[in-house]
Amino acid sequence: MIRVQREDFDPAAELAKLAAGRTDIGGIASFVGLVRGAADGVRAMTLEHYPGMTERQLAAIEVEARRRWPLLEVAIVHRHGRLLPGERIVLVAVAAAHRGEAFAACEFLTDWLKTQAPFWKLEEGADGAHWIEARAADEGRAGRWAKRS
Amino acid sequence: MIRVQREDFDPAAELAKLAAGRTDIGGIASFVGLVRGAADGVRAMTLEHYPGMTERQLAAIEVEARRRWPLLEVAIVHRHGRLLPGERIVLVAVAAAHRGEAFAACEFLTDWLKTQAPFWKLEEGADGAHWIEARAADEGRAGRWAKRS
Amino acid sequence: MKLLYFAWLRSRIGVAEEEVAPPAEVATVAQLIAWLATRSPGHAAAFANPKLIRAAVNQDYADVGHAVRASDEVAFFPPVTGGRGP
Amino acid sequence: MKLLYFAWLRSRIGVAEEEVAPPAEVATVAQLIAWLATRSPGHAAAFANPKLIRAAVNQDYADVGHAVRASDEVAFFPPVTGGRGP
Repeated sequence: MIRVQREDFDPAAELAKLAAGRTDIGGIASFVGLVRGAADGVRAMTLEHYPGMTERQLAAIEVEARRRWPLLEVAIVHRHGRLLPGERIVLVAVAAAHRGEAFAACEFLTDWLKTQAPFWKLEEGADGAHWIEARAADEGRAGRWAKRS
Repeated sequence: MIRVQREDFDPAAELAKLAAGRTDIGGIASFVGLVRGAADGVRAMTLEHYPGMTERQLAAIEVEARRRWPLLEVAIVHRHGRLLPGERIVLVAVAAAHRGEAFAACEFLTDWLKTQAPFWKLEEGADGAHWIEARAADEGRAGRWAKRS
Repeated sequence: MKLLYFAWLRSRIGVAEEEVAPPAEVATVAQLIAWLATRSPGHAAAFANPKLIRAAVNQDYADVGHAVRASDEVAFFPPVTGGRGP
Repeated sequence: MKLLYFAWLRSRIGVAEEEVAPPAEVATVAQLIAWLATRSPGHAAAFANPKLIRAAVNQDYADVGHAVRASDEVAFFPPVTGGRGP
């Protein structure tokens, strides 16, 4: 299940849907990304995306994750638009029979979302608004996965 | 926050408590372990634990995780007693400024819970009830972490 | 050809999308970038440093050697930056 | 000395805990196991294979060479198996 939306989402409802009525799930690994504020002086950020391409790339990433690990369910919800510190940005949840697969696939999908999905961030700080550049650390994390394939 | 209890828990409420009123959290990685049934023929399982020692060991594991990674919040809830397929067993949730730390600490804590915490499983299957033995795979995962320290 | 611009490329060019009809010799992403840079001062500013720009052709990432045709949807944007921070 | 038994050790011995007063020469976990095995057929069955047994002294894991004293809480159990499966 993949959704890109402006509205907030309820992680509990998404996790409940993932496991509803099943008894073959051994574990659900999930990640919720939030807007950090305070220490960074960030007042708000606006996530711009490429409608159509975003969904297309996310679907491809899910296919790749399912090719690498035996997954039972995958849920990805990503927001766009203007977000305040403390607000949720993204949910990645993976259900599998065994915890190792759930953890690995969840981290893989999260890394790809952060480095490959067509989103751009405009941050509003004390010194005005500016577009965030890609981080070397993120590119390193993405490379880690590429090498493993 | 560490709790060992017979009652079910609400992952959503636990995650909400973790992030309440904060804007310094970049990501929350979490794991929910469930009782698998069906394919294994498991009808129910009873988790026995060592009251007092369980809480003591979990507290030590949390201290160790915080020593290894800069974590903002940690929540561990583990159930004991008789559980049916599909029921929740355990929640591990870790909030950190960055996703890599949250994922690593969450997986570390989950592995330790599965391999070092004083719980024993009595499974009720088609052929009666029997105590589950420790799995070589689990011991391998725990060894992975020990080598890294 | 339908063009889409995102993030600071959109800000500099001043529009989020436009329809263009490049001359026949514009056959690759690199040639399209060179041609677009001549269209206005905003385009020139946006495409001044092609190393900072990524492209997609028909919603798939494409390198500068990728072919472009009149019927394509071509997008230009900075390297992606995903969800913030974590 | 307070003794606790878990999982199949409890089933075989028939009680979850008991108070014992071992003789003075019982100074380690290994010696306590050997002495307990003589107490009843259930104890003998439970402690037949010490390799399958883990121990804790005062709620910390302890190896067979660990000292035991009259005031200790000593627990015996199989290797832990955590939450099922995942």
